[in-house]
Amino acid sequence: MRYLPKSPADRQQMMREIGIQSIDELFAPIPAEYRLNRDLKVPRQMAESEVIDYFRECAEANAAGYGVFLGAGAYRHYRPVVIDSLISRGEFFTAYTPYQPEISQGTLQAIFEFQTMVCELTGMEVANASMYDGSTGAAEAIMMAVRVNGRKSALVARSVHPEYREVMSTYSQHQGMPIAEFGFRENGRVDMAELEKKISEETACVLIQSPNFLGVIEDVAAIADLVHKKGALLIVSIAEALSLGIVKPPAEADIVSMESQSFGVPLGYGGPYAGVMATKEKFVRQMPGRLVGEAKDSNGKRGFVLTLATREQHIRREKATSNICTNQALIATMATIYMTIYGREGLKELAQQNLAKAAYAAQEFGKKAKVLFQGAPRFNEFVVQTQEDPYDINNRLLEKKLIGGLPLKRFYPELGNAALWCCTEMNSKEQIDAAVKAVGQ
Amino acid sequence: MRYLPKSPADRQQMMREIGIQSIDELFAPIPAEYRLNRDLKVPRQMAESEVIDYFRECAEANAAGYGVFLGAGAYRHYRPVVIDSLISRGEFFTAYTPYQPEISQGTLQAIFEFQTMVCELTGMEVANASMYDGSTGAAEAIMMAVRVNGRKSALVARSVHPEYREVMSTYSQHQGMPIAEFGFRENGRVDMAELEKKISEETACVLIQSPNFLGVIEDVAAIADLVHKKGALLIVSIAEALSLGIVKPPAEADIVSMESQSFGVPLGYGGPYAGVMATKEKFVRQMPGRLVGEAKDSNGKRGFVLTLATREQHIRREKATSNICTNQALIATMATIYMTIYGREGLKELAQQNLAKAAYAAQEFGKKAKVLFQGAPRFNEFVVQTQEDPYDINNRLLEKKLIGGLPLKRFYPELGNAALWCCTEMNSKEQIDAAVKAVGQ
Amino acid sequence: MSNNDIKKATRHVIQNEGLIFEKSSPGKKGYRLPPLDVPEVDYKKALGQAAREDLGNMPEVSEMEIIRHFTRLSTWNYAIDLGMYPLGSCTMKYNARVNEVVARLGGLAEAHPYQPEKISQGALRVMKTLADCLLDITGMDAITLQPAAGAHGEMTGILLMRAYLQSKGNPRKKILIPDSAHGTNPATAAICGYAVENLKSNARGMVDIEALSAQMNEDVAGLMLTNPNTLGIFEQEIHKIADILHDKGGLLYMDGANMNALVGKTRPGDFGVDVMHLNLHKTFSTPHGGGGPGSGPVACKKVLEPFLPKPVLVQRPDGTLGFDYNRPQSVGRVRMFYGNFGMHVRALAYTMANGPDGLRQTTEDAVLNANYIRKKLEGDYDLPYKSSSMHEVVFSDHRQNEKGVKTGDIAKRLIDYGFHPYTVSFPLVVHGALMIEPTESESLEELNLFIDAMKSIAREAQEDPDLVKNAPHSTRVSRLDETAAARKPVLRWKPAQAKSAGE
Amino acid sequence: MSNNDIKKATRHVIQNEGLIFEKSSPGKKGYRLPPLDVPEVDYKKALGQAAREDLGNMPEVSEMEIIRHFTRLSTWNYAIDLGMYPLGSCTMKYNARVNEVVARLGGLAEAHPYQPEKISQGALRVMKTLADCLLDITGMDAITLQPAAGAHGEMTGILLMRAYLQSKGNPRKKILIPDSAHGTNPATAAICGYAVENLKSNARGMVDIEALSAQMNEDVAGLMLTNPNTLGIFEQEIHKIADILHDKGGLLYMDGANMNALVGKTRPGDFGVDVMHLNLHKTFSTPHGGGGPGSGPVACKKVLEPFLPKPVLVQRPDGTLGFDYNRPQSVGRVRMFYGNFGMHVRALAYTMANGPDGLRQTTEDAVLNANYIRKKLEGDYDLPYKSSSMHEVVFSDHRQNEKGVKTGDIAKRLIDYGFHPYTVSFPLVVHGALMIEPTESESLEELNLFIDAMKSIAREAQEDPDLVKNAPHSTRVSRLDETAAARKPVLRWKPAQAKSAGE
Ligand SMILES: Cc1ncc(COP(=O)(O)O)c(C=O)c1O
Ligand SMILES: Cc1ncc(COP(=O)(O)O)c(C=O)c1O
Repeated sequence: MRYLPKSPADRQQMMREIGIQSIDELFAPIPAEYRLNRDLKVPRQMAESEVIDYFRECAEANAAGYGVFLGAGAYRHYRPVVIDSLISRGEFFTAYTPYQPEISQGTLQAIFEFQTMVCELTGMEVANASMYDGSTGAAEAIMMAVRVNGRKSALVARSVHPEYREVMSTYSQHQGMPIAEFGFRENGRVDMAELEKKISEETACVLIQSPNFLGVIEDVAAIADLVHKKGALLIVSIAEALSLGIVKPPAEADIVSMESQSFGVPLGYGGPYAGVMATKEKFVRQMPGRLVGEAKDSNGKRGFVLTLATREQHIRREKATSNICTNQALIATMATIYMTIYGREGLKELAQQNLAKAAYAAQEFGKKAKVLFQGAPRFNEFVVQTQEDPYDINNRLLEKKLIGGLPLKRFYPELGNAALWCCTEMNSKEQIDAAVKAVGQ
Repeated sequence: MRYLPKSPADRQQMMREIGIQSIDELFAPIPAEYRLNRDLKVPRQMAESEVIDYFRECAEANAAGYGVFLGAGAYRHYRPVVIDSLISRGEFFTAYTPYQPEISQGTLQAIFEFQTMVCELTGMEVANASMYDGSTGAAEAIMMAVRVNGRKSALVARSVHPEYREVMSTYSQHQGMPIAEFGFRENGRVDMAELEKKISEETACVLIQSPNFLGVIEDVAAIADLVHKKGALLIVSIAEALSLGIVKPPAEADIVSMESQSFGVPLGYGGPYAGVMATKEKFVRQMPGRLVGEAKDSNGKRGFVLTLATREQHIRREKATSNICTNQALIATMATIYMTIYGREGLKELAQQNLAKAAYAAQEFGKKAKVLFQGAPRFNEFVVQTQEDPYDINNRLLEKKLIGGLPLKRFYPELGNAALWCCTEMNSKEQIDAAVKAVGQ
Repeated sequence: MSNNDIKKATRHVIQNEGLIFEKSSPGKKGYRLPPLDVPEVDYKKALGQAAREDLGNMPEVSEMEIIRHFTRLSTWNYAIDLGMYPLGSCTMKYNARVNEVVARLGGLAEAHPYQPEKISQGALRVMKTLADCLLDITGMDAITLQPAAGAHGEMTGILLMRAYLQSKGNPRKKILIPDSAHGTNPATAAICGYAVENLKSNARGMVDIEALSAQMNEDVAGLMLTNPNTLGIFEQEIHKIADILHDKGGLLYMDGANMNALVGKTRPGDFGVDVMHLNLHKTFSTPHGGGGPGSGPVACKKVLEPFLPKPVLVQRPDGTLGFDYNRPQSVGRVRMFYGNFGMHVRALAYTMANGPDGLRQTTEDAVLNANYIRKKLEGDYDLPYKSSSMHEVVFSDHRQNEKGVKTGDIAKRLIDYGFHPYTVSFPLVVHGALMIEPTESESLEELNLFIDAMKSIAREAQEDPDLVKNAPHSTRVSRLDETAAARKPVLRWKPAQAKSAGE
Repeated sequence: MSNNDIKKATRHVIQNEGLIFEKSSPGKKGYRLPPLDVPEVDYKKALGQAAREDLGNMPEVSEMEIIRHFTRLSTWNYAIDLGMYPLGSCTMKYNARVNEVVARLGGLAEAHPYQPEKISQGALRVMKTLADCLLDITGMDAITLQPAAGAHGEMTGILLMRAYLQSKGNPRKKILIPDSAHGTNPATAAICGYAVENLKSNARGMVDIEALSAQMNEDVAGLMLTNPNTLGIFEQEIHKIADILHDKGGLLYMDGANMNALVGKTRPGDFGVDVMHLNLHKTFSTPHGGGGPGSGPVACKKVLEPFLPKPVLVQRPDGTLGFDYNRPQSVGRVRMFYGNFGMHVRALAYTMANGPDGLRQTTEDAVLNANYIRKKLEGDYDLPYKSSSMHEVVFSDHRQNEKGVKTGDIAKRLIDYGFHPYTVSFPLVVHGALMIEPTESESLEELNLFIDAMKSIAREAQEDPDLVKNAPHSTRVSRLDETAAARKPVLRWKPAQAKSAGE
């Protein structure tokens, strides 16, 4: 096997020094009746070229070269090539968790920069080194809020990504954290009245998403007022991180849980992505996940280390803030490089382009169909309601090499023939016009 | 411009410190009448994504996904992916010529390994760090032979790659080195009788290629006897380096000039490739190009340095062995990695596969057309003579996504409707059968 | 380092680099956008209240500086590509380059999770093929690829157990966990609403069968067992263990972190395991990336299948692949979309490059390497448990303690010898543990260098303990004060710090 | 290094590595071939006499070892990606990553040079577009992309001159070359059958017009001039120079190695140059790769066009692109196929990423950087020529000589400060030259670190000359004995050496 650095002679010599005749002696501890005496049923050993041919075929059996109008928690943005050339350095992608800081400063400093950038973008004071993704991060945020204020129940907006909501209930179900939902209004923003009705002294936290799943930007400040009046914490979930280029950061929130896929992470059929959690300094010891902090070495030189580990499972065991161990470090590094490339001006300029594309598209769709949730600001997503079933429209679009918006029937039957469309810098005017045309047919 | 690490403020500060008001003051030495006062006529500044789109279009306007039966000095072999991942490390591809050995040991040791492997494969005693390619290397080999034995004229076999021969005459024309040619026989091997007739006391060297341009492996030993009897040097040029996996090395030659493209270097529409020159120890000081040698540091530790520089232009100026300065170091590194991956057993096994593919193809073509130059051993190329004009056959093949053999009319009109076909491990039996079928139509 | 015993490493000049924020200045750009092909929109008008003022301290730097910044940072890291990474329990093996290449193929890397299934068959085939391979490797009946890492898989697995027991009428209260278990095990049990009951191991470092029988009852949902356990010891009475649990209606969960000792040689499904997770980022060579991403598929027996997270990958009557969302008994989703697909691609590429013979040889070499190290070092370091080792060996710093040298010191000194340390002070059952897992990826040359280094450190611990206690001596930063860092945590850069730049 | 003046670098532990041959052992494999789909052939039967016995000492290692071997080697190199590379005359600028990406696109990277032109239009369009850009940048009329590097371009250019003069009846005998010229210039003239006559420069470091008029005559084919010359000085009387040559029927060849000082600001074609080469691996950012590959296109005026190497890229009546082989007056081929196409792709990508504004700004920044360094260091190092500098500045070690410190020592000491040295003792007209070319790719921060380092070395040269003379002190190997290496050259590994392994 070409990955194995041993010659038959090497193995012989090692067995001799160990004092065994055959390798099977080392597997003697496995009771004979459980030893596998046949080949595994996996494909035969392949040449590198065969492996590549196999995956090429798979890649070709997938869509490629389509114009994509899908967002809904996974966004198609241009990925500058330096990201992959940098994270492809073995020193980054073949390193382990930086438990030994003296030979892990590269990863540690990159994550420290990641934490800093996340704070700058979200308006929070501290951020962790990453969570699995936005959905599990949201669930962990609720668990954190419960730890912070000792209350048990949570309120989640129905305008939060439906799959995030599924994950939250999976996590909370057996921890005695009932989750209730509250709805949205005509303009797509949360129904404050319903929220006010449902929130109580038992409510540990309220979780909203902005821009929400319907593409609408919430009035975070107003919601925060209401929530804080009731002594609950406000958690803001962000699925489209790029919105922060032009959308005011949810500084009034107590916890921000964000999916950073938009920052240079490939769509990759849904993963790996990277969630991140940011909050106020005062809550840091209730935070889940790894944290990188500044430290000094014995000569007073600046360095970075994993810190506040006493929150974590390897120290606290069943009392840990979370069971998370391996996180998404390399993805966080990708995001760090992406944020560095675009930076202070570029993220804004890029977000403006997204806004302009979506605004143009919404306006054009408006001529042929009904664009729902007018009257509240949007970023790069919007809901289009049509006469025709959106699945039929999408099948028509596929012939034009276009992938249409996400039909919402599965998640919001009450919206009828509605679909969630997304336009980013990757959607040309040409594509948009072609899509509008097909919808209108 | 995104590559430039300066802010407007940086530039202002620097100008202030230099003591100028405007940058144009620095260009004052250029007489006003020659200053360019307009924009250059080059494409406008493009985003990275636009640059990629442009070249994607170009790439798509080229053949892609064709079955290729072309060889003739550029060979299609599988390139293990580790080659690009290793040479893509900035420490290799963004380093300069290793003139400062203390911070260039990586490049130097890799080249030292390259020189060693080339010696092992070619049966020579020393090899240099690379030449531009096989064709210029062959020309330099003739110049070297002239320096070695003081004679002036050269004899080159007509079975040497025609473009190599063109390059040799371009190089030699003004150095008073007349080059004469000698032909080949029925079986494709050089015409010994003609060689014997033409070789004289003025002949500095005889240059042959093996396997030659017609795919035939020469009887190097016999030719060497003849050449050496006349006191001339024998230069063997090798265009298909992989042949050395199973073909006896031309140890009887005095100089071996080889194109190493087959060793993991992309076809790249003809370049960059890497030539290499190998010879006997006693001729080393007449060798052109850079040489890496072993050295000891002040603590007696092993290291490597560029050596015997007194042969080179930067020291010897007009008396140098060659004017070459920049060579093909990174390509030589690619070849080194390739030779390391396949190594002692793999190069042999791979060469055997090439032999088998070509043998099968030649046999199948033999049923439909005439395979020329029987009776002498071949590696992975052979000449097929057809009734029909090979250009017409190739046009038919293109529709089947196959690129047929190289029509030889341009180079060897006397062979009529002949084409040079090449089969490597990349040509499937399926492709071969399809090609044979088309030829037969 | 003048130390002549150090054969593997030397000191060399290396670049310093400040924080990226310390290189930023207004007007530098690392990007350029294509011209906008639709009408401009004034975002402040469009967003009104919601419009953002500016992006604060986000950096402004050029592409050249970005390349240098991250390249320089990378040179401060150790990595598998540089040398042996003997972290016990982490299975730091070679990450094949072809895996990275195929994971980046456009059709896979650019696929949107919501694109129609009919144009996602390639991605689905990858997942199906991997799932089938993992099922035969584990000997299980059903699997989900949704969990993002090992701990996430643990949670999924325990939720399956809970849902199953619930369906039988009682989810029960407790999970038994051996004292040698990884911290994620108890933490997971807690998240799933279970109390953790500690199960102590016997003198041979294995589950104490008597203790188990005594502690097992109708309140216990099951046992979370790592096999081989974190001492690198195979639980020989594994089937007895399973029987004890099953007799009382409990289930056996196996933490598959150590599958690198078993693949192709034995199958958990055959020795009584009901549900388990795999760490694709360990056994199946997907890169650790400085801490992640990982992937933690969960495989289970037929009885648990109805409870798998949704959606479940299925083959439709027409032969096409797709997702089944209609799973009434499902525990629900544990992650949006379908898991860390990019890792599934890599794990399958690894499996195909190995084949049945390669996988078996891999396991044999991993166990051979660990036993070679054990044999060579048992004279120099205390071996608390004598039971035979599988893929890893755990020593203790008992002997070195005489001179006050601790496992953490020996670990730091290994850095000077050109190695990444082993896993320090885990498992907790061994006081001052040195947990060493070489994996199959180490050559005899590298193993011998490691053994020489460990032997020479053992000597140093006797002759010059302070040299070891103050290690490392060869790194650009010396030992960092983690306690001080935790006392007043500085978790982000602030402009004020800017002075500390440039160093 | 305790030296506190050293801000940019620190020492860090780094891996040792032997020669690959020292890691080889029989039976290790780094490859695997797919099954053969045609009948096996016994090669010994097939080749008979010509069959090879074995492959001697070619290595046998696994993929894991190959990754480690070359990764470890790479960590011993300095590179642009790590820091400033102020090699005068070499224009070590940023190598953009996008260039590497587009050069590897299948349709371009896998194109066979003999594939039919109708399925090569994409590659031909790249060459045509680049050619058009270079023609406007140089102000010339015709161009060939065939030469593989600068020296190869020089040969091509001089052959064009010779063929032209020949066509006028007399190729002439001599080429004039300034004493400041690069070694490739005289070496090239010799290959083209010309005698070299030295032309001395005047006190201002420029061509001595009187000397030129005196030496120019009907025996002289022309002058090879580098402009700006290797002192970084623009030849202000360039047009007088051209006139003197042209009056006597000679031609002006320009070595374009220093075009980074001119692009977008002035054009050789406008100031009297007849033929010139460009170094795409300098001005146009194609990577140096540790010594190559490069690319040296040659541009010329209309009168020289008929003599260009064949084939020549042409646009056919139907608008398609193709090669014209029917060039009766051509000097012939200088290389097989069409040149280093992969470098053409990169150079065009660089040009497109810059555009007219970017290219101009690039030139301005390159010149600004050089002048900034000159200003900051002229107090510490002797500046032999006071004429204003363009893209590079040349100091001498005159002052440091007092203490016996030479330019080569200062260069080695720069290594301890985290920099690659400047170009040492070239050009020859300056005794003990320090030739410094920062290029546009250096930030103000990096330039200031370089200036600090140079100032502090100047101090060290006075206060502690031996510290400088014995530098570098921070590298894994100290100064290597090049003289001894040249005396008994060891140019390849031999099994005997194997003992020296492992270090
Ligand atoms: C035995 C064991 N169990 C569980 C885990 C947790 O796996 P992950 O880090 O992928 O969540 C680990 C990883 O360190 C482990 O070693
Ligand atoms: C002024 C000058 N001319 C010519 C050359 C030779 O160019 P190349 O090395 O590409 O052959 C160089 C490169 O070092 C140079 O600096």
